[in-house]
Amino acid sequence: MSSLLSLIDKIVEGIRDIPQWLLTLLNRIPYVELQGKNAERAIVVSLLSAALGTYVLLNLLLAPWIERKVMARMMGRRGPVYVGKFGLLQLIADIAKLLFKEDTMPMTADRFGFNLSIYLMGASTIMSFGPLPWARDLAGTNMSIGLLYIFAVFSVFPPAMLLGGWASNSKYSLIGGFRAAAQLVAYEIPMMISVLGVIVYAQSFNLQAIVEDQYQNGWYIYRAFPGLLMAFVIFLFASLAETERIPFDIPEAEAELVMGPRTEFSGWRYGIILLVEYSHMFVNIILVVVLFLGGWDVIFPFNGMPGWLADLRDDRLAQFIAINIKIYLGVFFVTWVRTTFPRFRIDQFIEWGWKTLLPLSLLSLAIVGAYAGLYVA
Amino acid sequence: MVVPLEYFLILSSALFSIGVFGVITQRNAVRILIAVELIINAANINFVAFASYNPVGDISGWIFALFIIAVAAGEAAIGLAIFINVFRNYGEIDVGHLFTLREV
Amino acid sequence: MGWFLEFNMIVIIIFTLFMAFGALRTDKVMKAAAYLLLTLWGVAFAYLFLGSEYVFAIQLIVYGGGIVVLFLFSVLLTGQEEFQMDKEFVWNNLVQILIALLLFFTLTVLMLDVFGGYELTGNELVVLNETQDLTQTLATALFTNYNYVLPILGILLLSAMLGSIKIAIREEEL
Amino acid sequence: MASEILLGKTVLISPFIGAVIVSILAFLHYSRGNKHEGHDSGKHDTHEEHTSIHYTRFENVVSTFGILSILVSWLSMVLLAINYLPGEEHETLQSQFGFFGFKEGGTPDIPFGLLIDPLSVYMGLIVTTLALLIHIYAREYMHGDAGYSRFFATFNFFTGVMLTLVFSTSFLELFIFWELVGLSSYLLIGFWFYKPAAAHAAKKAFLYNKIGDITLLAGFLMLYRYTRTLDFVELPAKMEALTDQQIAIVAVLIFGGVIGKSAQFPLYTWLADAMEGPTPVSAILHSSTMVKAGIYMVARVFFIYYEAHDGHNVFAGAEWALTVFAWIGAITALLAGLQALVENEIKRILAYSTVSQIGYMAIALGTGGKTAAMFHLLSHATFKALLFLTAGAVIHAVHTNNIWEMGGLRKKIPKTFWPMLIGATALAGFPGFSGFWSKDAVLLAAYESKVPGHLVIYYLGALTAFITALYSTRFIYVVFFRTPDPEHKEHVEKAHDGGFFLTTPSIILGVLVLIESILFIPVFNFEHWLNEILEPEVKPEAINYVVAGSSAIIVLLGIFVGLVLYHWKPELRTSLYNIDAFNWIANEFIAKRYRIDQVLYWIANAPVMWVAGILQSIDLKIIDRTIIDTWIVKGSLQLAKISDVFDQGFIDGIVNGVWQIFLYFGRQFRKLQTGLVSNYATIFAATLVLFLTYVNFLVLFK
Repeated sequence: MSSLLSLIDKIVEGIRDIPQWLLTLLNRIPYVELQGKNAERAIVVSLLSAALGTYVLLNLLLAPWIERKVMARMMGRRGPVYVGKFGLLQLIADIAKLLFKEDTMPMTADRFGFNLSIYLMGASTIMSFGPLPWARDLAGTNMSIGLLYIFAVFSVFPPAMLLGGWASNSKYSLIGGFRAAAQLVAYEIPMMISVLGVIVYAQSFNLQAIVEDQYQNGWYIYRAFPGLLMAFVIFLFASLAETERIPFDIPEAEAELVMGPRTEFSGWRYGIILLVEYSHMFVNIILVVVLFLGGWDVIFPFNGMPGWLADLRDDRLAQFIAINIKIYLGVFFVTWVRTTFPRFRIDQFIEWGWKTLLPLSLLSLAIVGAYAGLYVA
Repeated sequence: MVVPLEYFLILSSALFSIGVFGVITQRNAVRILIAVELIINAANINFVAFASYNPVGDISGWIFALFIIAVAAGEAAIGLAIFINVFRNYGEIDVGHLFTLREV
Repeated sequence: MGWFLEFNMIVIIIFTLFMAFGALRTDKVMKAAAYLLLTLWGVAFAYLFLGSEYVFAIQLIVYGGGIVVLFLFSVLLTGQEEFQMDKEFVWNNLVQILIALLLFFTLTVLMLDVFGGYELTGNELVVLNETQDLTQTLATALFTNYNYVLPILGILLLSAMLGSIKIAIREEEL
Repeated sequence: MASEILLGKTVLISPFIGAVIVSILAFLHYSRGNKHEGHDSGKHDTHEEHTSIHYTRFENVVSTFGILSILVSWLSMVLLAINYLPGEEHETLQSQFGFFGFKEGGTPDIPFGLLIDPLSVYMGLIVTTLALLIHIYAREYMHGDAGYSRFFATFNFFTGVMLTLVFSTSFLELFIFWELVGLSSYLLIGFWFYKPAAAHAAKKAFLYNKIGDITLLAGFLMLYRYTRTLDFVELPAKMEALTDQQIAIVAVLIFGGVIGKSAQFPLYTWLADAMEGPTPVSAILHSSTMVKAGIYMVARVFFIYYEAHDGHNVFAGAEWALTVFAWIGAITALLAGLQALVENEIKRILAYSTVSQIGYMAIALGTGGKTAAMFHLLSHATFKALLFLTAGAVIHAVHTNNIWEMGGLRKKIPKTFWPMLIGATALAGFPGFSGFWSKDAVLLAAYESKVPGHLVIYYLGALTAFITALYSTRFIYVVFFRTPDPEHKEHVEKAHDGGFFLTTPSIILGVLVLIESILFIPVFNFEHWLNEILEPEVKPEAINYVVAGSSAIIVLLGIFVGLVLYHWKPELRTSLYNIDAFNWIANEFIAKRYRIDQVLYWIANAPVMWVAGILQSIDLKIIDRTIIDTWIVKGSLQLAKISDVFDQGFIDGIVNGVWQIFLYFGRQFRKLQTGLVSNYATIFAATLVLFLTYVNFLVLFK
């Protein structure tokens, strides 16, 4: 009894410290990194973080435009041209259109699940921006489990897809949800295992530390050959499957399932789904870049590097530009793949994930382990 | 300490009670399993909390929590497999109707 | 200083318990699983507040990504779309509620009496901070003191996987 | 040297190898599921009439290996003899294969090996020759028997054992093979073990032999006690150190062994019963070799009785023992001869004859005639084996043992008749035949010895010679010349000679007897040669024409009397039997073996039975009635009643109460088992609440 009373006392005592709560908020919110304890720096850092978030979102607007333009060029079209210069504002127009559309929900849909799946996906996507490194010491948060954290927040996708598909009360949605969940689960595991090789080398989950190791000792894509190269291919492949991009967009195969689990979503909900898809793709591309292609490293280290290049490597702006270039090359690559390949069949694809990619990833991990063992020895 | 230990204790005991309540009231086997997962999580919270509040800095409780999560995953997999099999054999998984063990 | 965090914690506690209760009282098993997912997220945030970010991540990956999907799949496979709650109030229900309340009461009293009033002394928690990499400490402990537990756990999970496959698969599929 | 040792080893080992091969063959044969092909009966009545014999393949193989092994043994024996006997110096060769024990100092104690000296070579030659011929004989004789392979295996085993006995180099080795000879004798007498008579005879032979064996064992153990060695090579030198008393004990005890094995006076009845075995067995074991083992053994250890350096000097201690032995030999010769006179079964006649002739050898040994004994052993072995083989052929021809069921077989079985006639003539001691010369040597030894009462022994021997001639005439006449009785005419008419293997050995033996007869004529000095190689230290005696002439007259008289009684005046025999006293003596006393078995029964069995009867009555009347019936039974009945009450009331009450309690609670608890998970979980949770409440109280009010 006495402890209960003291608990209440403590709560009441805590209310008196209201002036302090803002600083504590900044200090304790997971996504904001604070170096030092003083308020000014805290405010600067949080502003920087906010700027980074804005930057990412802007990029998210830019990426679809690039994709559409590239795709159109590959198909012999011109792409968006009317809104803004080169159709740059096309996506903003699209968002505005989606926002002003009528918000419909099927009468037989399960309201709770229908909304929850959208919230879960959106929240997890936004959360995953946190630990992404943009340059040395430039990240939303320098958390020690960064990579694991991204996987953790992404792991909500399968249930969210399944829930959304089920809650729509439509057979297309349900089947699409099933397919999405199955595909996500099937490709999540080889993806994680292929990442383990990188972690063995970096000895950290911290994305900054991973990039720093590549900056010092060389990019992972050519280290522990061919273990990490295999891991890179597997990771690239699995991340394409994870993001359900064409040609792996089996859950939403238009010819079969209309729009898959998103069939019944419209209006702003559909806008969020688009945002989530693109940001998911974007984060995965950044992960590929960070894990295997040196992240913000300008060029891989080699002997006899000229001085100006070494200075450039240390320059944060150069690093920032470098990673952006890599990311947009990745976007270009993804678009290229999208326009080039036809869609897979669901059973073959799942089977391929479990029976080929998983053993291959284990093999790559074994090779990396052997290298690491030799290195330690 | 910023957050007192009592919060976690109350959270875990409440979660545990809710889990037990679920186990004793629910008739759908999947829901019973859900309630069991709640109980396991309640225990896990205690493990992690006591490890975090350990003045010596021993984090064995976290490791225990990790192991418990892994074992719980296996338990859930087997339990659900059993339920699928039960459903296949009896056409339902309502434990109120599955009393083959009872004396007739 | 810690008021805001305590407030957040209280919010998380209420959220978690509400979702846990929802998992039991909702009308559809599918939604129960969704509620379970939210409960697990709440518990995961509690871990975050306890400074154990690694456990937080594992909780989300394994529980949120693994077990809940498993639940959802098995709910759909067992055709438990509709679930009729026992609406009528029976004496049995009263007893059960009473037992649950008594359990909560006794457990809380016991916990608070025995463990209440602890202050963190040696282990200054830095939540999600790189200055003190608790993950490394955790990994060191895992691969030194608990060296033998990991392989045993692997074997256990493997046998559980094979066992559940054997149980769930149809005879003619074998 | 070395070649002789090697030959000796071959002689010994070859029969054993034959036995092993035959056993393996039989094992392979029967383990492949082959049934016994022959009839299970030892009687040859069931033999089908046949003129040609069809051996089975198995029989061919088994007999071939059996005979081959003996042939190898015989050949090596002959080679050994050729190498050894004509040599200038008959040195004693000893090859020690191993040792039975160690002295305290660590030097080898009792050797196990091969002793080659003239005596063993002489005896080994007899044994192998007879064994070979009888093996050949057995090939046909045992044809169709179920135990064909068993017979050959055992027979080979016996041959090997007998040869090893002959070549033994120490007393202990000799005794071991002495016992093994007894074992093979037991096995072969009881060859048709399903016949009660055969089984009984085997047991009887074994037990009677055992009496002698025990005394022999005691004897040589005493010898070991006194001399600390049992080596035949070392022993003679040590004998002179013994006192008279010690020599007397050893001598008498060793004679006991001879009495058992060689069937002397009180213990000779087993030999007649042993005729239940197959005829080859009777021929080799119970006439020519095994029963001679005792004689051979005494000859081998003759140094116990006579000083080694001067064969005429008797040890003072052994004098008495020798006298007793000579007297026993004489009595045995006479009694067994008389018995042969009244016996009707042909093999038993020959068996008693054997006993009688061994008695002669005992006389010879007892009166100091080692050479005479071995001489008679040779001649007797030859003609008695011949007689047994031909007797077997006769039985084979007419399917009966009784001589009165035969008659007039002279024309029917000429190949059997002539050898048998030669053998019987030799047995009777017809002047000029081998038996005459050897018997003469024995009688001469008795006549000229210094044993007290040697003349009486001589007269008894002469009387026995008369009786021998008489019964020889009797059975030859009855079997071959007499007109058969009308009721037996049929099978006599059907009688015919046996096959090649059945007749050839007898013919060979007949020829051998004739050769011996010629060889034994004093002109050829065989006896002197024998004397020289066997006991060079003894001067040979010149032939005594008084003894020789008188024995010739006696023999001729015996043959004459026999012809009178059975041919010319058969009614004389009838009138003799009409005399009550004669009839009683012949039929009730002599034919019943002088009641020796009964006497032995009174001596050995009756006291035991009497004591056993007393003990039985004590057991029945005192222990059973008083102690057990009154005290123990009634006491335990009372105890049982008490414990019954205790058991029924108390223990059963507890047991029943326990199950009733469990049943009651089980019925109560069963109501909890609703089969509903929720109920179980509710109970569980409620219990948890109670427990936590209790812990709470503990914590709050500590």
